[in-house]
Amino acid sequence: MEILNEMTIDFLSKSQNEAFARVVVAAFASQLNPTLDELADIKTAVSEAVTNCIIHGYENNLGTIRIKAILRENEIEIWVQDWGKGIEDIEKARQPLWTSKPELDRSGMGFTIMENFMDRVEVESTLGKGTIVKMYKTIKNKK
Amino acid sequence: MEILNEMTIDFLSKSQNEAFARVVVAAFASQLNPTLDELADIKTAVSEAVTNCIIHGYENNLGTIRIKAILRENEIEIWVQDWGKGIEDIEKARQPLWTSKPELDRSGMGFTIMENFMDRVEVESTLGKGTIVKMYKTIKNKK
Amino acid sequence: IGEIKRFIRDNSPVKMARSLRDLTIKIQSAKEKLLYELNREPTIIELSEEIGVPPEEIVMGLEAIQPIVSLNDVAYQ
Ligand SMILES: Nc1ncnc2c1ncn2[C@@H]1O[C@H](COP(=O)(O)OP(=O)(O)O)[C@@H](O)[C@H]1O
Ligand SMILES: Nc1ncnc2c1ncn2[C@@H]1O[C@H](COP(=O)(O)OP(=O)(O)O)[C@@H](O)[C@H]1O
Ligand SMILES: [Mg+2]
Ligand SMILES: [Mg+2]
Repeated sequence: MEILNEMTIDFLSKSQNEAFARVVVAAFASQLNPTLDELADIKTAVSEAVTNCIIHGYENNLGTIRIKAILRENEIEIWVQDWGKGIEDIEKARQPLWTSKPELDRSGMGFTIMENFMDRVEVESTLGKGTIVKMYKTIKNKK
Repeated sequence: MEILNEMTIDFLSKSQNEAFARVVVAAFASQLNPTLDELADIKTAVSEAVTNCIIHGYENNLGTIRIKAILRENEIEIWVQDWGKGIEDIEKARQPLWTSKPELDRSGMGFTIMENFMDRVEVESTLGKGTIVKMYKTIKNKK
Repeated sequence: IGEIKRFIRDNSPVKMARSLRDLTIKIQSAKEKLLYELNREPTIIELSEEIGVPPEEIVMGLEAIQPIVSLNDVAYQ
């Protein structure tokens, strides 16, 4: 499907940038005329992905997070990338309630939330190199 | 002065991205706790700079616009960059009411507005290579 | 200098909501009105047209109304 618009943003893995990142993606997504519910879903998924980069990818050290968003006629594609420690076992990481940081009271529900709020989630990761989470959501055309 | 936060965003030179760019910079700037007037000033200056990239830099062809924003304790620095046609005579371009496109009803007030709404504006440009506009604004600390 | 600013503000096609608070109140009442009229959830552009504020600004207003609470945030409390 034809790409209508795209953007890429790089920002620091600071916790105050989680809210910033989700506003950026929501403002961009608004070009597809989503409902408020669709917009809230996208924001929640982006928050979870960005939080993972900060807490797991960089373990609260400073690094760069990149978000790429692509708009097609009735779909948004969002990539959230870090160059942090990577994920050893992606399948295990995606399981509900599984967390590598129970000591931090993590819920282990981040990937489950992304999967439920978006239509499709793909995870690519290399230990020591970093992680990309690609998320897709159909925005039904209301007009 | 120490850098508190920074971000870089690349987006297409489409007119619908002007409003997007303005909101991105405003959302980022809001971390410095500006007044609404300061925020409105920043948004207006960013709009003018982005419009210039679209209309003059790329002459409505598709290109990439990059905005970089740096937050320091009481200052925001904003770069707006294109890889378009460049400016032949920067000094002339900055003069109030001067425009290279009077046929498009341009006011020639873009740079004047940026200068008035921001504390300082620097322009770097090379013909055939592109343009960077660097803008600085002090955000008084309200706390 | 101040003149230019005033000129632009006064002529701005989209008068900036006086504050984010005003905007959030407008969004909430427009949302309820449209929900009733359309009998479904409004889209961001429908809200934008109702209030006369660009969709991107509505997004900023929404963020102020309803900060997204992630399960993780809850877990932290
Ligand atoms: N960007 C990332 N970099 C490294 N590891 C990650 C990343 N994202 C997720 N993980 C791993 O996947 C696990 C599950 O993630 P998630 O479902 O969000 O749960 P939680 O964040 O609560 O641990 C994390 O505990 C972590 O081990
Ligand atoms: N990014 C740019 N690339 C090329 N030329 C530019 C750019 N920005 C400004 N200019 C030149 O500077 C002139 C003055 O800009 P400005 O003060 O914004 O007035 P206006 O946009 O109304 O022409 C423009 O007419 C154009 O010739
Ligand atoms: Mg998580
Ligand atoms: Mg101009």
